[in-house]
Amino acid sequence: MNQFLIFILLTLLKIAVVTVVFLTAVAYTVLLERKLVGRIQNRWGPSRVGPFGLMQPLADGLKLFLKEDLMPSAVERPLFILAPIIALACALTSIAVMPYGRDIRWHGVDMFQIANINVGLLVILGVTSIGVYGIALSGWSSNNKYSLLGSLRSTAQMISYELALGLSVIGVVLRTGSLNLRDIVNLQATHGVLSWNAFGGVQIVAFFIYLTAAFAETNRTPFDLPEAESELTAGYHTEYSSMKFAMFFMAEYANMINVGAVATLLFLGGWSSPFGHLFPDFGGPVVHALLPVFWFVAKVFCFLFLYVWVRGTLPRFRYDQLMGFGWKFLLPLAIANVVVTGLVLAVHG
Amino acid sequence: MTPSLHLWLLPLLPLAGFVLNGLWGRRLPQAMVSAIALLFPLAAFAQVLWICTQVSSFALPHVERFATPWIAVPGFHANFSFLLDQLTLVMLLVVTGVGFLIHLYSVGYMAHEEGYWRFFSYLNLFLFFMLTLVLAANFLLLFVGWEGVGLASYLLIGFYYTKDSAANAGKKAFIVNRIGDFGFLLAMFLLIAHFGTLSFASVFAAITAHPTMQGGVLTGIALLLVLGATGKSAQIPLYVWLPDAMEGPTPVSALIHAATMVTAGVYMIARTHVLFDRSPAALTVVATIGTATAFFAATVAVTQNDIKRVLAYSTISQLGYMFLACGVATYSMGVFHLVTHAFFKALLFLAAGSVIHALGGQQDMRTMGGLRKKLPVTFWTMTAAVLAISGFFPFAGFFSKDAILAATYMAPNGGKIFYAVGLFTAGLTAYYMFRLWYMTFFGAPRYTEQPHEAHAGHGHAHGVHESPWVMLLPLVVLGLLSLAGGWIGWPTALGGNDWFGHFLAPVFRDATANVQLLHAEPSAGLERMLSVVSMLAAAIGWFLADQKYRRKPLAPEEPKSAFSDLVAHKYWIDELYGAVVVRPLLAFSRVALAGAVESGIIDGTNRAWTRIAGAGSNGVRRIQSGNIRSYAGWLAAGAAAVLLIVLYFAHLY
Amino acid sequence: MSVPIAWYLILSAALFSIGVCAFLIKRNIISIFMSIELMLNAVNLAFVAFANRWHQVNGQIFVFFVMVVAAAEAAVGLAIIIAVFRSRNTLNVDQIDLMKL
Amino acid sequence: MHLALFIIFGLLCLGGALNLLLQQHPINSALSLIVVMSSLAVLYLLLGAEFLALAQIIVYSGAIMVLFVFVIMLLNAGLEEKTRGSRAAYLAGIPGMLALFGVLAGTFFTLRSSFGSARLGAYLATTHDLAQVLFRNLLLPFEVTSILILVAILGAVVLARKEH
Amino acid sequence: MLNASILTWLILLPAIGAVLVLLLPARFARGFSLVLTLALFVMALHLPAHFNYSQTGGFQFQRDILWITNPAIRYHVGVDGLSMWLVVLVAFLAPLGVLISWRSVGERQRAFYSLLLLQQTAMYGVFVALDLMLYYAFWELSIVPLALLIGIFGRSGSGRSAALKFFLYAFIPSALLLVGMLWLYAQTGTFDLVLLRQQLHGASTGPHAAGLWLVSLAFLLAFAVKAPVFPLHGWLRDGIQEAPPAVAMILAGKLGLYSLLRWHVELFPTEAAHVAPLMVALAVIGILYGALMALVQTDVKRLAAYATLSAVSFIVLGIYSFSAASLDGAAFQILNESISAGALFMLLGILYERYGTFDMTRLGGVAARLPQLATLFVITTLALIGLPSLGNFVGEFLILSGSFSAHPALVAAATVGVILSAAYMLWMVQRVFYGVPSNGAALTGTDVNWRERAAVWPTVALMIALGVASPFWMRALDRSLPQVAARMAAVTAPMQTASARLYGRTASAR
Repeated sequence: MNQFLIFILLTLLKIAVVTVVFLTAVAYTVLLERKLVGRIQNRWGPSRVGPFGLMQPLADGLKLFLKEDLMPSAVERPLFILAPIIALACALTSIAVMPYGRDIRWHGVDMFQIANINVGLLVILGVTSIGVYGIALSGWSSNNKYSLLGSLRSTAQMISYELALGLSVIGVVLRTGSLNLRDIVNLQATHGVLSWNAFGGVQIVAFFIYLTAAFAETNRTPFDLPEAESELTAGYHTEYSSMKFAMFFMAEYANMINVGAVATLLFLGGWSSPFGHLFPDFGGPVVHALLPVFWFVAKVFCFLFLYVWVRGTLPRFRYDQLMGFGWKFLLPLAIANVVVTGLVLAVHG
Repeated sequence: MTPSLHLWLLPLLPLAGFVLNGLWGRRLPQAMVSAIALLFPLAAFAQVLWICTQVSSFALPHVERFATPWIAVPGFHANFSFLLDQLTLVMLLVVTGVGFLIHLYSVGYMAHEEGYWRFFSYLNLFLFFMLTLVLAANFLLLFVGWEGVGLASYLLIGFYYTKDSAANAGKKAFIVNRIGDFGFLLAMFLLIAHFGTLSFASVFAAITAHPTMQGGVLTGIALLLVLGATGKSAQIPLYVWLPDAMEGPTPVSALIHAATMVTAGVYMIARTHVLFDRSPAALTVVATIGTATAFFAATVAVTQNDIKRVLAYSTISQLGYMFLACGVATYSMGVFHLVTHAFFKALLFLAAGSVIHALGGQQDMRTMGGLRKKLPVTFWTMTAAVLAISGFFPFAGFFSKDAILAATYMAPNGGKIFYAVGLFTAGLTAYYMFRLWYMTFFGAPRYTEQPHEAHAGHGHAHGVHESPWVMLLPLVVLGLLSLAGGWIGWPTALGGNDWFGHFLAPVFRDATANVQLLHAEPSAGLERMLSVVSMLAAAIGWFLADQKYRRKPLAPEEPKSAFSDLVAHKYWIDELYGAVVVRPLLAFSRVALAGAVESGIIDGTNRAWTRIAGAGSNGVRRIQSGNIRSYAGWLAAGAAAVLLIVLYFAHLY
Repeated sequence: MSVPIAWYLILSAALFSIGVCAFLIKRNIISIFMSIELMLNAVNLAFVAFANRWHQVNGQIFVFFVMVVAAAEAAVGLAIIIAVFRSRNTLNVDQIDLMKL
Repeated sequence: MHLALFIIFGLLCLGGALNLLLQQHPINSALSLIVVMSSLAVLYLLLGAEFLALAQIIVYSGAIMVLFVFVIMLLNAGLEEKTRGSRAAYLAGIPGMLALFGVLAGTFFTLRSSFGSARLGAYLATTHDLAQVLFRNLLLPFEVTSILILVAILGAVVLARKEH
Repeated sequence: MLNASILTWLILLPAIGAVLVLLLPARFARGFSLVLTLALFVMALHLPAHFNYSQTGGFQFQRDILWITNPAIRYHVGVDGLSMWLVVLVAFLAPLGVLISWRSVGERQRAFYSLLLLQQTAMYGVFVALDLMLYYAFWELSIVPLALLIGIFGRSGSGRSAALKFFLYAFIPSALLLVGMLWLYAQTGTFDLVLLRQQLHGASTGPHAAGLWLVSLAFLLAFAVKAPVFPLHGWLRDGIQEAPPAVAMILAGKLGLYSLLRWHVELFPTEAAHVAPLMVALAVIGILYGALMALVQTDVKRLAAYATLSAVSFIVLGIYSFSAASLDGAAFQILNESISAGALFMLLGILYERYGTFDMTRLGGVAARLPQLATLFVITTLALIGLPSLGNFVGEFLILSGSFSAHPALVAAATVGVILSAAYMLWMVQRVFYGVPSNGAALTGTDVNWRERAAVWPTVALMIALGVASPFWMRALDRSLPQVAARMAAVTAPMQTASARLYGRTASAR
């Protein structure tokens, strides 16, 4: 009983900490993007609120929160409200199964992962797939042709790329023989970079596929057709404002972080050091516990940087190119990757 | 171990002729065809003669059989086996001898016919089957010959197949014979059922082994055989085909429908006499049929004007005599008459053929007359034959017919009546034969001397002329035989030694031993007296004919009377059969079967099923409304039904 | 606290019955299709419950096959629906009766 | 714990299903169905089928139902119209449903003792177990099913393609 | 080595050929079919050459492989004396069918020859299958090509309805057959003929006697329709009338008759014995009925159809009389009937090619124009009416004499059919061939050519060979049929004594 209570309390604590950190990270990812894109476009980006514009996310949040919540008269009200909630909820759920540090137990509770699930990877995929509804419903319930078209595009795009994404991780799963994310990371932890799936595991192709599909899943450039301002005004966002818009906005950036985290876990050794056991542990138990968290955050940060970098660099795809790329290139490539990996594993077993 | 007589060769010789002519005759020159057609029967005849010379060194009956059986199933088998005894030998001589003569005659007669090769191949085929029939050592092989000669007869009657009447006649002959064969077949089934074999020797041995076996099944078998015999030998009630068979070429009539094939019935009864001896009822039936046929056919013959039809009815009548002889269990007499009849009737036909030939195909006696001078050879040979058939001493017919009448007179089972009718018939015979004789050869010529186109191929006949020597030679030979052929059976009562009777005696020995109706041996005096009486009857017949036809050769319209009308229309028998059997059968088939059963029941069932299926489909079609929700409902209902069955009716399966 | 398997089964039966009912009374062809999916899911639940009861994975495997078939069915079915809609311009099953002779 | 979860998600299931039945608009029905399926996934988890639960979410909720929603959006399906056959369907459907439920539930209820009961964590079918059965014992059906789905894909492509 | 696989080859090759014909250019279709069927005939001759004539009972050239485990369906093929000759017969008739269709089938040649070859497979299969399910598969397969051939290549517009009639008549009882088979399987757990025979032995008094009765009747019905037996011949007239000659040759008779013998009499001896009086009566009715109907037809093909009914009924009579002689005769008569009727249909086909009609009122005097055709026709006719020294006589004689002691009165009635057959056949010959050419101008045409002679003469030769050398064929038949007779005798003996007691007379007449 006591044990159960402790478990509940510690879990609630973990959830609270992770959620706060995650939401903060989301907010600052927005800032990061604006700053970086500004630099790429040879301008400053936000710099007025706070030092280096560091308070800008707070100001943005305040603005959106205080803005009048417009409810267009023609919308399907329940769904119109439900859609951003679904989107955000799904975006925030995935983090629950991700390990972000060593398996260090306190009172028998793993402190660096909210829930260790045998089929953790599947949970992430499942939650991601549920997230589609947010976009789909928003477009439909808005009762606006731009919204509908945007959400149709987005839905089609997400369904299409989800296949490639799902297939790309199979190589990793094959190597590991488990769907447990900790198992996956542990396999990559031994020799640092050399044992990461992306490199030592020779899943570089899968990594590439995952990366591309992840861009598409999050509707980021160069796959940001659903909200292409110049064509669809703003896609499924069009009718949304204030907090509801903020939820979509947050969901998008949360998804970016999610995707980055998953990529880190699957391909880049997760919280493990890039040097593996090259350097013996230094520092005390605190360092021992927190250093993996640092590595994890650093790798995810690299991804976010990449996201922004790509956004600032690449042009947008045409819609048919997008579909063609997904179905005719990525999907066969992913299948080939699965086959090759399977064969290699079968031979070297 | 007796050396082989190579009996198998005997039928195969004509068969070879048939095959050669049948397959390639169309392309061979006529002379070649004739050579083939004559050579093989001649060879067969020669072999028969050779057998005659050898026969004293053989134990008769002599059986030869092939190593391989013909039919062999569990419980029954039949061999290709040939039997040679005195009876067979006599038949062989007649068949090959007379057969060869008629072949020879045909070479002249058919010389200008289309399908010459076909004719001779058929004739050879006939000989093949006839020899098979005669030689057969079991019922089944006999039946092969039996049907086979029927086939040959069918083909030859229908030789002029473009003539509807000829084709019809052939068909009629075959079918009527088939009715007889029906009896024959049933007889064989009975034999198999009761004896398990069809071999003559085994069957007869089985019968003689049981002295008490009499009547019953044997009568049944015998009567069925008689049915067969009446068909083949043109007796009442199945004689109707023979007059029509005169549609065939005349040599065919001579060979098949006078000398050989039609006597097969008599031969068969003689061959199976063991059966008949044990069943007096059957014998009585045979005698009755024979007498009735003899009389009846004679009366019809009196009124016929077609020369060949007169002879046809005469044949029927004479066959009746043979039946009568068999019916009174004097089989050897029957066979004797068979032999003499073969001589004179063949001669009569051939001579008639010569006349027809001379007249360019004319067969109606009313358009003949006065041919005595034009056709001297024909006339004289014909005269011999007429005297023979009428039974004038010392011609062949006298001996055989006289013997039959005498035996009949002595027979215990109603012989007197048979005798009386037979005697009257003898008179009638003389009457119609001399009528024919007078109408053909005497009086003023009534024919027109012009080429007749009616008879195909005789367009060349400019004027009436005697036939070529190939035709006359057989006439002469047969004329001599008609005169002297009967001497072999010269009865002891008239100072002879009845060589023929003694020769055949071994074959019929059982008959005299077992038969219940033992003849009282006629005294010589009685026999002499009977001869005189029958001669007298013949003379009366001649006298009446002379009165009527020599004096008034123009033969005015005969006075109409109900009887003469009846006779002139052959007692309306053909019409009777048509009305009683054929037409009702066809009507029954058309109305009851084709009308009621086939289109009513069978097709009706079809229609009914169609309607049921249609109605059912229509009902089911309504379910296929095309409405998805109704489908859904049916689906749900079906699922519910399955569920119910699974849950609550599980005990059903 | 343990839950009797029978309850799962009764829940499954309830879902199935509702599916059947929806199958019958829905008029939109897509809704009908969805009710079929509902029935399939109800059956799946029963399978999983039985798998638990007998501690056999085969029941679950069967659910996989059902899922695959359902996926295939959805793909083809929806394609058909799209094709039908293109030609008839309606989704009401009562108006889609081309199969009527 | 188990009972509570069962009751919560079971009721969610039932509610979703009834909502599916009662909603006039297909998109609402579809969302209800998603709720049913997701709740079912939880029930699967309760029954120790964790892989299946996630597969349920990914395949049903995440793929099939997305397809439905997508098609509903694509065709812009509206409210259902009342037609002539509706009344008959209601008359047959609702009593039929109740009868069917009565029969099945009655049967299960009477047989409940033979089914036993499920405890949380008493049975867990691991991915490894599933893989063993699926790829060893049932390999052929598995392959056949893969062909089926391939054919289905081709069929869908052919059917949905616009005629040129 | 070949002994084990020869039957499989015979079944497979025509099916393969059927596919190849479809792939070849149309102009090679008939040539290919001819070569293939001739090759098959040569292959089929392997059977009599290597048949073990001293082996009594049982099957030879067997192949027995488990095909499907559950239900236990085996690929079990083999022949005994009876089926061996039937296989050879089928192989013999096939090239003739191709030859006779050479010109008459103008359009859709590939389809025609393909179906014909498929039908070959089915017939081989029916005759050699020893597993009930396998047999059923071939049985059904034999129906479809025939129906299609009649429907597509039918003589006139009503070909399709004739095909439909045939199909329904054949198919609906087949459904019953299937049900019966499954029932049998449920009871015995096997489809194998040999095992079934053992298992059903004595089952007629067992607990499932009533079911067995129904099953035997289902079997009987299916086969009797295909034979056909008297009241079930509704499809025959139209079927034969419409069928092209190559199809008419194989339409009626052997399949159903063989099946009656093998799958009814052998499988259900007791039930067959009980139903035998009915079958014999129907057979006799069929003989007379067919003959009388033939007598009043004006269409030659229809006449031939009713003649077929009559001839088939003879064989049925032989089968259900159960004596060794009648069974041998019946089996032998199947060969005879197939050959002579085959020849008849070929000749009718030749006739139709020349004159385009089967109406006897419009034909006549053909013999004057086509003497060779007439000759062949007359020989065939003579065979059909049972002229001794030609094959049919031996068969008919054995049937009738074998049946006589069991049913004297009925057999006597059946023998009347012999008279009637002569009547209608000769009448037909007369009306078609004799007399003067009726409408002279129309009746032209050339006499039989080499191809047609090559088709017809072998049958004529066989008629004679069958007629004079029956032991050659009987040798093989005798290895199996007397056993059937013996078993039937064992089955019927108690029945007869029972009925004798009932009627108060002794069983033995002597």
